[in-house]
Amino acid sequence: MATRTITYREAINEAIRLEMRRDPTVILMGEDVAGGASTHLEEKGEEAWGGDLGVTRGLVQEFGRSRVRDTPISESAFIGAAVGAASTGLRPIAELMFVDFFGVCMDQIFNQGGKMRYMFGGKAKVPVVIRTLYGAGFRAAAQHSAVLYSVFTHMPGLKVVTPSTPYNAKGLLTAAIRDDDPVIYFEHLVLLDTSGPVPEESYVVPLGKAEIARPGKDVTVVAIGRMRLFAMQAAEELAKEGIDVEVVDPQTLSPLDESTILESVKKTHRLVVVDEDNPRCSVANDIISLAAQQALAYLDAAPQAVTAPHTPVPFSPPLEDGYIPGPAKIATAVKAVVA
Amino acid sequence: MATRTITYREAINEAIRLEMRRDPTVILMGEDVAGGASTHLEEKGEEAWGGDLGVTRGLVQEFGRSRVRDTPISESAFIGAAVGAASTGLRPIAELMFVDFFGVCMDQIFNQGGKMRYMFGGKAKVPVVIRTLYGAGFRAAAQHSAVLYSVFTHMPGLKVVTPSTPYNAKGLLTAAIRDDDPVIYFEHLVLLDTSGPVPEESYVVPLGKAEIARPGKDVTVVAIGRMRLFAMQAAEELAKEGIDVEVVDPQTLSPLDESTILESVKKTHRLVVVDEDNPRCSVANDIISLAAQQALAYLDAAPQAVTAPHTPVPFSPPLEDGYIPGPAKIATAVKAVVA
Amino acid sequence: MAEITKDKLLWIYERMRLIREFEDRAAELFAAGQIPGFVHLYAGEEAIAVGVCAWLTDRDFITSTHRGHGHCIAKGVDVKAMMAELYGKKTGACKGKGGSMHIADVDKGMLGANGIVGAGGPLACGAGLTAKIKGTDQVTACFFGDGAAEQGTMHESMNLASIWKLPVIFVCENNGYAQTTPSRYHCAAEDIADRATAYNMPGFSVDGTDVFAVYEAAGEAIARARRGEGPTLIECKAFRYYGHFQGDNLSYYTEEEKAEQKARDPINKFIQRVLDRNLLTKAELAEIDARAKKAIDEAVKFAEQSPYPVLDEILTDVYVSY
Amino acid sequence: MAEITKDKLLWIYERMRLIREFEDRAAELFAAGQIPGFVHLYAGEEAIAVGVCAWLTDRDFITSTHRGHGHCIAKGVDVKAMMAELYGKKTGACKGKGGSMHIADVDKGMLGANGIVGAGGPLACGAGLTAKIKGTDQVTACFFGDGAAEQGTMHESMNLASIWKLPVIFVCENNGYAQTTPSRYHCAAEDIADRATAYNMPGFSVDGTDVFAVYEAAGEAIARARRGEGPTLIECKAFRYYGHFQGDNLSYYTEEEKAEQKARDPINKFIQRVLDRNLLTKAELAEIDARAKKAIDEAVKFAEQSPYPVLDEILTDVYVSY
Ligand SMILES: Cc1ncc(C[n+]2csc(CCOP(=O)(O)OP(=O)(O)O)c2C)c(N)n1
Ligand SMILES: Cc1ncc(C[n+]2csc(CCOP(=O)(O)OP(=O)(O)O)c2C)c(N)n1
Ligand SMILES: [Mg+2]
Ligand SMILES: [Mg+2]
Repeated sequence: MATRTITYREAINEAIRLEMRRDPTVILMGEDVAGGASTHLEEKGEEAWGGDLGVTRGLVQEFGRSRVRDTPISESAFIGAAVGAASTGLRPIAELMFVDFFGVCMDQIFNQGGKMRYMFGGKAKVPVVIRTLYGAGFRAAAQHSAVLYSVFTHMPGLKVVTPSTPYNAKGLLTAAIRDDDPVIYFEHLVLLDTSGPVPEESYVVPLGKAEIARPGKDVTVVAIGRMRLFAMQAAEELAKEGIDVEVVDPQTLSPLDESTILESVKKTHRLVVVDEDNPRCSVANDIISLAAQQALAYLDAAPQAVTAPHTPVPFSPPLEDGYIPGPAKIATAVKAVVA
Repeated sequence: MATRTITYREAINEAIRLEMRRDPTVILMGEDVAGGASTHLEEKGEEAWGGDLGVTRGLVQEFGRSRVRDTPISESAFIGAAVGAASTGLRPIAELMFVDFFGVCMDQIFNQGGKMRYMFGGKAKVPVVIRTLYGAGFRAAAQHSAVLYSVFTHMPGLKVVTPSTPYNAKGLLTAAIRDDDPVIYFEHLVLLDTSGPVPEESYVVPLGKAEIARPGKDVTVVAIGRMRLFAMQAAEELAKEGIDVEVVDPQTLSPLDESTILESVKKTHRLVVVDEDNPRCSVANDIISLAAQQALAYLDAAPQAVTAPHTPVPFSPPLEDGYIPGPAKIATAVKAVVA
Repeated sequence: MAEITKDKLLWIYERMRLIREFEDRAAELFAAGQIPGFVHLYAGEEAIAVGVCAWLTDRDFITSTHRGHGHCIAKGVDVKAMMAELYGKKTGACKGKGGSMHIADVDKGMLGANGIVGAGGPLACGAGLTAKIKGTDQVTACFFGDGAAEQGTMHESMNLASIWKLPVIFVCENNGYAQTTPSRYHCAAEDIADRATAYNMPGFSVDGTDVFAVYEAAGEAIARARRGEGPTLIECKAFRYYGHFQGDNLSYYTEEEKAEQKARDPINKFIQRVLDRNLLTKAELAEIDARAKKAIDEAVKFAEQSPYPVLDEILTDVYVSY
Repeated sequence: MAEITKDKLLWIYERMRLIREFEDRAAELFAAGQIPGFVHLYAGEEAIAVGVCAWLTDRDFITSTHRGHGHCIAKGVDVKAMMAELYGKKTGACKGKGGSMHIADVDKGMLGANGIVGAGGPLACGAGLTAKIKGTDQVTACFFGDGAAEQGTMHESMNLASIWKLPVIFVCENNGYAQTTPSRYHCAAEDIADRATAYNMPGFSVDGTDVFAVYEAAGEAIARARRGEGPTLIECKAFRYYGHFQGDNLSYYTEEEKAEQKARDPINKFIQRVLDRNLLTKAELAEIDARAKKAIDEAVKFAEQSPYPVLDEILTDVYVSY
């Protein structure tokens, strides 16, 4: 089968579609994932939205309203239901529309889904995927722009995935759906419209494996999600100045591919971590701490974290643009560590 | 006024009592904080429990049921009500019985209480204190033993306090109640029964200031909450072997007293961080990353984090004992960094 | 039906008209790319916010939703500061940091639009608790949607307000949809007002496009709250003209639905009533129309001409002190 | 009232007696320092779990609470594995990792005691969804307390189950208290069963100390669920003999309350009824008593003699693969 250029949004849709075809126990639920159950559109075999931002468009037509379920605005109930269904034989995909809403339903994710197997002495499994939008850049302000993957990474029992390209979006989601543990799958708002080559057929990008997005020898830049794109841009610019940047995309934050990161650091001797999240107790600090604990002797310069500030996301466009760690800030940090 | 020896539990109670006497806008609410509203005990001026573990005993007698409120098991509603009351003129203290329950009410804490001031352009203040029990060691199993202060530390807009002794428990709580920002005050389950000297009168231990619990020259051990006690024990043992440990207790995790920690590291050139929380995106990694970013040149050995493993808290007593980072693990880590 | 003074009638009309003007203009400006982000418009629901807030002073509180412009205007927030906020300008109600979903004006008792569905319930209980503990007669109105009625927070809040006899009124704006999901699909109850019995409080379902009906129900509920007798649930059945947010093509509305909406327009209904009964004159209404249009024109101009906040503002207002 | 076979009567008695034996013994062992942690005992509420589970097979599911021992036994979980779990032993139902608050046996359809009040509601909806999507006739019973009724999750779950017509029955165990807080203080509704109308489902309030009443109401609700007609809410009014958790001195109970509890003892009630109507003989009951005692004796011995898990077990069972 061929490889085409499609968007990150389409790649996600395709992964769900192919897995739903492959396995009848895969179901999808969330607010407006079809968009307007039981309306006049339904009679015509149409749907209103196909997800808040159209990611799940067309799935209800193919799989019907039993397997593609619009839900009330009851995140605890339906995400908990996904956990309960997972522990009794389905493989549900639940959509938490924005990760900012985790505060109304986190118990079902971290105390139930994330701990059930452990508390039951290994006698349960919870193959659930929670897809969620995150990230700044949409002028969506303080309650619709958070990152928060650090919080889920902190939680034992959960796996955390942060696709950055259409290719890994499809492959990681396929892997997540087939995985027997709870996986939180982070979809970046601003990446939805980015595009790239994606094979038509099903494939898996394995969980827990980082990707070297760009090999380089002078400095390791670990960049998560959308930050990978910014890091690549910065790397192109820096190349012109003779700085050869290696960009490492962890792809999965939990489990973290520590060895790929450490190997890169041991090769380049310099580390910058780019993380769109707030800085305290962040994945950025995790990775810097990892390098300090396990590769201190290799570090020729103090590593640097490039993150959002310790503030909520401001609405005003210039403020939001200033809030997001972008290519310029990355370049500055790289220059500081190679200086 | 005199200094007596009282427990951590009594110190907390005393801080609340003195602040409620001092300021009529301070109120207290939570499940069973009095214990059994409108029962026959009430007529007798008695109370059933005075909090799940007796921390708030006697307050309802002195201040009455208007200012000391038993609540339904509706954490979102009453913690959100505390936030709403704080933004309209009270200084509420709300009790989230165990921090493990944050998942049913986090939205009100992080999206409302923590962001209101920012979202409103500085035109609101939210002087609320959320007191919460945390920590392992009580055989309370996976859903009543979590630490989780890292999650709150991650959130902009919140302050996070982790008292470790009766003295700082009283002083930090007094400071928290008088503070104009939302403060999450972490009470360690196992520390409740520990005792120490506490002045009778009101005093403040300022937020954002670390304490050197034990000066030393060979290695800096940063230890949080109960871990301070274990670090002190380990330090005594290590002193016999000629290793002079400096124990630094951050006391407040957000804001973090970075300069005291960095100064200590610059003096000792070696760092161990002891944190009872799970390791990923932890305060331990924050502090190690801080040292790596800002004091790399001073580090003579790779810093070490001593934390709980990336697992829920097991119930079985020997497993739970093995789960908690204790003096022996701290000593091992210290020996490794001074080797 | 309660007597309404002429002044109050004029006030009601002016507020409804201001909301409609504001929203119609916001829709245009959004389409023209002037207003960034998500904008949820209140047009069609004016009678609810205005009918309730007609009983409130600046000392009373309201909590609001993602669809908050109407609540702001009804509660007296300055439309210039609001429009500047939608633009993200320094002169905005929140210095540009909040945007449409977070407009607030605590001095006016407006405790913020809210990006989290159902989040206003607990906050309203808190404002009610402040009044109760301080012994004032302030009332808090909590606006929430039919979709929000399925959020656990609203259940908890109504129960808490009832047990504690808080001076809070719960105003459910049932516009028939949560985004594109019809309320009959997300809500098991026939009428949301029926839930009041579950909380042992009075519950009413009224026509939310009839400002007189809302005014009357709210008046009783607010008086009850001021007397210390606790909360009331009022369900107001209405509709929204625009999409869930701007950009929504409304494909889920049927033609009949759209026609019905036009027929129920709250502003037209008001006009017909006051003219039929000779309560106000056409000239009086026209004067208000002109004033409202002018106010919004000025607000847009103000917003356009205002500067953006400086970059340092990213870091301020997170804490009082840190 | 539904006909009950003699076998079923014997089963019911045996389960109730086993629960009582288990709990009385757990109380002693806790007091003696043998059982660590928090233990919440079910004695006094036996009729509820048993009356409901009498209709369920191993293929059906239940979700439970912090007060879960009774649900486990009624659903057929092995008492040896349960007691060993309370001790934290390797042979426990959860290999000692869960303890009293997390006993589970997924093979028996017991989806876990739960340390989080109200958390079982969503999980029950999920189990119901599995049955619905797979097209089986499995039913899920969701047990929850009167205190849990105020948690947002229960509101959301009942609404969801109703809209989706899930085969779930909601069984509220109203023992009059959430810890020390009386239910009249934390719950605004007169009867929790009244809330059923808010979710457009049938609701019944029954005497939860009368196993026949519970059995009958549950039978109807479960049959309805199996027919695909959706959920039902059953409130069972009962009491708990022991404190909220062990260590609670019960100072909040009045003397009258304690006397009333004795008079309503569900096991005595059952005995009186079956003897009065000559449904079972004293000898049959005595035989069961002896068997139950022996089973618990053996369970304690088993627990005591079992080893603790090895330390490596801390790190296992977090994930299927990582
Ligand atoms: C907790 C939460 N869940 C989901 C959303 C996304 N969302 C925003 S508005 C909305 C629909 C709200 O419906 P309703 O309460 O009826 O208000 P309406 O938009 O009709 O005024 C949804 C699902 C959110 N903002 N918060
Ligand atoms: C979300 C949450 N809040 C609070 C608690 C603490 N807690 C445990 S049991 C309990 C009382 C529960 O009352 P009820 O639901 O009536 O059950 P009962 O104990 O009476 O059987 C409370 C408050 C908890 N475990 N979870
Ligand atoms: Mg609506
Ligand atoms: Mg109870």
